[in-house]
Amino acid sequence: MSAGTLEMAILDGILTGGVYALMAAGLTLIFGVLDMINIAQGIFVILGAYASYSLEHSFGIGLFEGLIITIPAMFLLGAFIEWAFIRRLGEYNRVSMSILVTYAVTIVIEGVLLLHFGSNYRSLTASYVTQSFHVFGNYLPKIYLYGFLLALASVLVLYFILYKTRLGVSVRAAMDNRFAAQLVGVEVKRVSTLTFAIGVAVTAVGGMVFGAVQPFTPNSSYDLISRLLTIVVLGGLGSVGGALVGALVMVVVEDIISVAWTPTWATLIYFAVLVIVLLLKPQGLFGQREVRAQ
Amino acid sequence: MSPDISHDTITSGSETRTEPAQILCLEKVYGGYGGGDVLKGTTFTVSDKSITCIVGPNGAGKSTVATAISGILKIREGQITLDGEPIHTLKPREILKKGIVQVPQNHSLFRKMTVEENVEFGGFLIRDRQQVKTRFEQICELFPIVKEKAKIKAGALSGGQQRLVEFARCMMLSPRIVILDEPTLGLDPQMARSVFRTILEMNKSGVTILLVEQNARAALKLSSHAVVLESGQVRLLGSGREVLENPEIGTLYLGGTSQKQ
Amino acid sequence: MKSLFKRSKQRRIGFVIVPAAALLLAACGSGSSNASSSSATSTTASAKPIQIGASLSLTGDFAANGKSFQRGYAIWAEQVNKNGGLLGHKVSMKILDDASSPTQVATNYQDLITSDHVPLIVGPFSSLLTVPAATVAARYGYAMVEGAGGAPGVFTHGLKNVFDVSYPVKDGLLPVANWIKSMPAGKRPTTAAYVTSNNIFAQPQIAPAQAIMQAAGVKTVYNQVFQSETTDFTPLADAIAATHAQVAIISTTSVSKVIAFVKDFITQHYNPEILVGTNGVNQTAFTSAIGTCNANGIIQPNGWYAGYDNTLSHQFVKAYLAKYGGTTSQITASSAEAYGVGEVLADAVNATKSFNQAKILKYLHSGVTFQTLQGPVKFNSKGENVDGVVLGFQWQSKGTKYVQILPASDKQSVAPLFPKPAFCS
Amino acid sequence: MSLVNPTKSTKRIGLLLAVIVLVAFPLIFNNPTVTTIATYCVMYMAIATAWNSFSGFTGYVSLGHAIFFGTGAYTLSLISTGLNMSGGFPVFALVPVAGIAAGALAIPIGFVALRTKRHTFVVITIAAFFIFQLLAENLGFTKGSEGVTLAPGGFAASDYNNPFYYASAVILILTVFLVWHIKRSRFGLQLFAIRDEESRARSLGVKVDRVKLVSFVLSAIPVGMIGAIWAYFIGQIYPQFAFAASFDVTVALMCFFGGLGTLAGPVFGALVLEALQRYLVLSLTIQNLYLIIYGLLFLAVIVLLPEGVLPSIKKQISKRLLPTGADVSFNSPDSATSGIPQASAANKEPVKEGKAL
Repeated sequence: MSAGTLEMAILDGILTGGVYALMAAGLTLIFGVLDMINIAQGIFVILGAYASYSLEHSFGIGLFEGLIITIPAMFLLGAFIEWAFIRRLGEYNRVSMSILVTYAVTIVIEGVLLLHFGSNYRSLTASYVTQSFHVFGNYLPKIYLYGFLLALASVLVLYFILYKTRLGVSVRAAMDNRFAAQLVGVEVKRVSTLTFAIGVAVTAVGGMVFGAVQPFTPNSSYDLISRLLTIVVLGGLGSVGGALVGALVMVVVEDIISVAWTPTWATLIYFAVLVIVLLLKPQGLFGQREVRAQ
Repeated sequence: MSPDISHDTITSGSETRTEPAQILCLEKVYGGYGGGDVLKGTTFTVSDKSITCIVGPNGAGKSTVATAISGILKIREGQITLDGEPIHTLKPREILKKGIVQVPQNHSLFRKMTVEENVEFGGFLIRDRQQVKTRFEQICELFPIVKEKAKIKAGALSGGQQRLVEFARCMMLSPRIVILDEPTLGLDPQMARSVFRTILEMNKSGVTILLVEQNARAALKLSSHAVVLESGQVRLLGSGREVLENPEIGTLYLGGTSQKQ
Repeated sequence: MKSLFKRSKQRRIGFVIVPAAALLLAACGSGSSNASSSSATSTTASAKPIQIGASLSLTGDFAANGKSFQRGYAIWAEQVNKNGGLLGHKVSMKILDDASSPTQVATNYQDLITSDHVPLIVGPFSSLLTVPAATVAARYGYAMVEGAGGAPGVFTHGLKNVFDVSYPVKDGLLPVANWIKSMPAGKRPTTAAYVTSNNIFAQPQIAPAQAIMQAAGVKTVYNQVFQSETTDFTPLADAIAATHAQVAIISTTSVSKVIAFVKDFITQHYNPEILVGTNGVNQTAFTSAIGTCNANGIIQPNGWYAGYDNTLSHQFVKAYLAKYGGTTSQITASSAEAYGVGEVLADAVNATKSFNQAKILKYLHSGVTFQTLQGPVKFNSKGENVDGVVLGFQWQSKGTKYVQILPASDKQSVAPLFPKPAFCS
Repeated sequence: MSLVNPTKSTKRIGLLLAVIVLVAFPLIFNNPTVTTIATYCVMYMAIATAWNSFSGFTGYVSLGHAIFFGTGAYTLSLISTGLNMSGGFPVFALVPVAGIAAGALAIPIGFVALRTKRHTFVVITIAAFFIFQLLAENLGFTKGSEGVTLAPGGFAASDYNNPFYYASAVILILTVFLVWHIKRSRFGLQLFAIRDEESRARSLGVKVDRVKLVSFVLSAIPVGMIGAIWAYFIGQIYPQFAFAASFDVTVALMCFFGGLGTLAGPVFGALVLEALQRYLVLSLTIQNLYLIIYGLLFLAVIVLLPEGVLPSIKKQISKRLLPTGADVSFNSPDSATSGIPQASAANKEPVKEGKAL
């Protein structure tokens, strides 16, 4: 192993981590505002990938242009699912129920995708998918860089919404204290729907980049969602910045172990790191310390 | 309104006016969480500019009344009116716009935000930023602690300080009615006295107070009116003093007969 | 108002009763089919049709290959019927879905044997499911001819009823290794990188090939096993690229992983002289993902391809295109493997003139050679196909033609592209 | 099993009937397919009951109980092959050993995982699950991805399934008995207190951490034992099947379907869903349709019967039979006996969680 390989591994990790961060950002927002675990985030990403695929293959719409259609479409789907199912969850047993509801949503979407697309691998193609930039003696794959920049832009947009708009103020209030937000006049129900919809909408972007980087089938969502969940917990539930850091830690740790030692144990080491971090800091890297009620 | 609540000529406490208007009425209200009704035909009224205290045992539905009035809990049957207009069909924020503000029992501050941000949040419904600023200045005068701790995260304040910030926040909208749910819960006696003092001041500034208080003896002394709630039904209505001196109520809820302490 | 309310409640309860009823149906349905037993040994021409049972992964992880198998079996049944059936019986396939689960595959074969009383069964897809399936079959004395259970693990359990018509998995890379060994010393590559997923199909292929190549002086510069959970293959691919190995061998069970490696090789401008993927290289998913032109020169070992010059194979290809349409390149080796399973089973039935499992088992173990579309098949005592031929295929003509190149001695093989041309983009 | 306000004697008769049906089933329906499905049903009934006794009672959703299933499976497989056991009944003697192994492993896992709060707990159990699956795939003594093959049971083909059925049935009965005891004990009360409001339970002197850990370990043991029987039944184990990612969600769905936190719910849910799923897979010709049907079924149940099937039916029936409004369901707040002031009876304030607290 040469030093250059390790540097490349870290750089790869950062670029890939950005994409995971974007998918996880939606998940962590949904968690923060709706106090639920959205198992369906993985299948939304895959759905986003299939949406880009369909536009590309049926209408010849490019990957980036297609986002103009897929983002609003995923937004509406998210709003519908929140309205139809999530809203009915009570406070009682909320965590368990949210896992079950979103799992049910997952298998329905998976079934529909399987019926329509079958179980063969698909991938998104474009000329730049197999091209790279030559910088400092290293080759940097274009799609990773584009994906990273897109993810970064999307996270910035999320930040802008969160910190510069009235909706963002409501979202942050609802994340901080749902009940209090209601007391000062925040329409928590509406904010919940919008947050869920936004959280799902970003999967259109995440799915597009995911699909361009690796092939997918309707079954691909399960590995993805377990990764995303560990990322948001590592970063601290509800923290968008935490999701960014969590994603980077995940990918970079695995990449370094893969290259410097062996890929056999890389995944295991990441999970071990996660467990150790949570042991030392149960609220995650950027989570708020839990304050015991009364 | 209903005939059984006509004996509000009794005056006591800080207010000594006669025949004040009934601004808030609950009529045969039924409702609760999930499993079943907590409120089972609750009926009473609140007089304008009064301090009305709701007492009763645990589980009687005192806090439920508070969340029902502020619209967070949707009632199943009956009606709640403000100045004769039904409000139980409205969304929480519309009720808020009508001037009914609640300070709930559990800590309701945004812990990750500063005191200043918290209080400003009280004016979330005011779209005019300038107006929020002006109102904030006024609140700072009423509640010096807001100015003192403006840049401190609300989560870092003591329990009593948090209460005062919550009061300050609820005053941002210049409310007509403030519902206080157990404002002295978990506070030491000195802090509790300070909270009661603030409540009296708020009341003097023209705000109607609906007070749910476990510390019933102290609260009743402060109150002009009292409602005794039991299993979601009104057991007794009267002035604060009447209830305080009622021998049966005293034995049951106030921990002994109503001797002067 | 009240009655409306009540009615809606009734509907809710009715909704609940449905699954309970389904359970009862399941119990009764399976129970009642006991009555219909088929006496299968009759040889009269007007005999009643028979069912041949199989469990395939039509959903779940192995679904893509499971469906290819389903097609192969279907075409075989059609061909058999065209030629008058098996011992005069028309045949039909009874295929159950095992959702890629070993629990389900066992249940399915049990159901086929004990409830449907199928006289014959054929194997499932994947080595992972073959052992549970064969264990159940063995309990009832059934032979299990199969085409996708070639991992070494399948043959080490002393099962006497498994017969794999495909070549043993561990032999997969031998033609490539032998080809490299046969090159003149000056031309022969000197360094090789191996990467494999931790899987009973992928991993066993590496060591035998590596041994041959090392003996021929090809140094191992990279050799790693990765987990199927791995999310990001770029650092591995980059590490291989950094070794500048002249031979790169990627052993996986899923096309997605070989795509990930090759894509990264392209972006890294890493052009090994020989690039081998053990699985998926022939699929359209592969060529469309990396670009047709980039596939040029990439090699995959396999037992069969649609251009294979064999009378039985031609028949199969013709029947496949007639039934499913499309082009020859869309016919997967999995479909052919399934078809081959049918051919062997039919030969055994015809030779013994019976559906008696004991006789069939004895015949399969007798060391006779069967002719299939994949070439000759002969079973050793473990059920491995000792005559199984591994062929090597390569994308040529800028990725538009998939041709046989190995073994070089075979008259059908064309000259390999060596060294592999550089990637196009 | 009378559903409505059962008296003690009807309850006993119901229980007796259930046990008789359980014991007699494979003798009456002796078709191997039916007994195979029945065996899996009994296995999942035991697993669901055990899982529910922790996750349903405490509200901590574990998605890592597959670890204990896999541990049980590997314990039996490795010991029986290590000792060159040739099948037959002696292998079943290893089932309790597998239970102990699973329970022992649950101690450190629970100790670590239960330090976190509910949402994090879910994820940490997923992480733990992957760690153990990866260990099974890569450690030498587990034989890695090659898997472990056991000696066949060697029972007669005609009733091959029966030993496995009855072994699972014994575990099921023991588990139900254990959970029934837990449910009506002080220990069970503490678990429910933790589910409803952990901080309040703590302030009332419940040793929350210890109680949760004990419950976690107890729930792991039957799962490990069933895992062992499963391994022997199926004859060969691979890491990805012994440690199956979908295991816990499947079990959670069963528990929820029947009624989370109840005793009969998980048994009922496992029975219906396991049978239904096997039936759907066997009978549906359009592939993947069963996924959609399964998913929609759940969404419908969640929307229409949010407490699960059994509690909802119970409520409906009791409402119809007792139209006076007296509430017999166990979840509803205390019913009022009006007139008499009662300071102690009604101490159940509705739980509303200020989530930021």
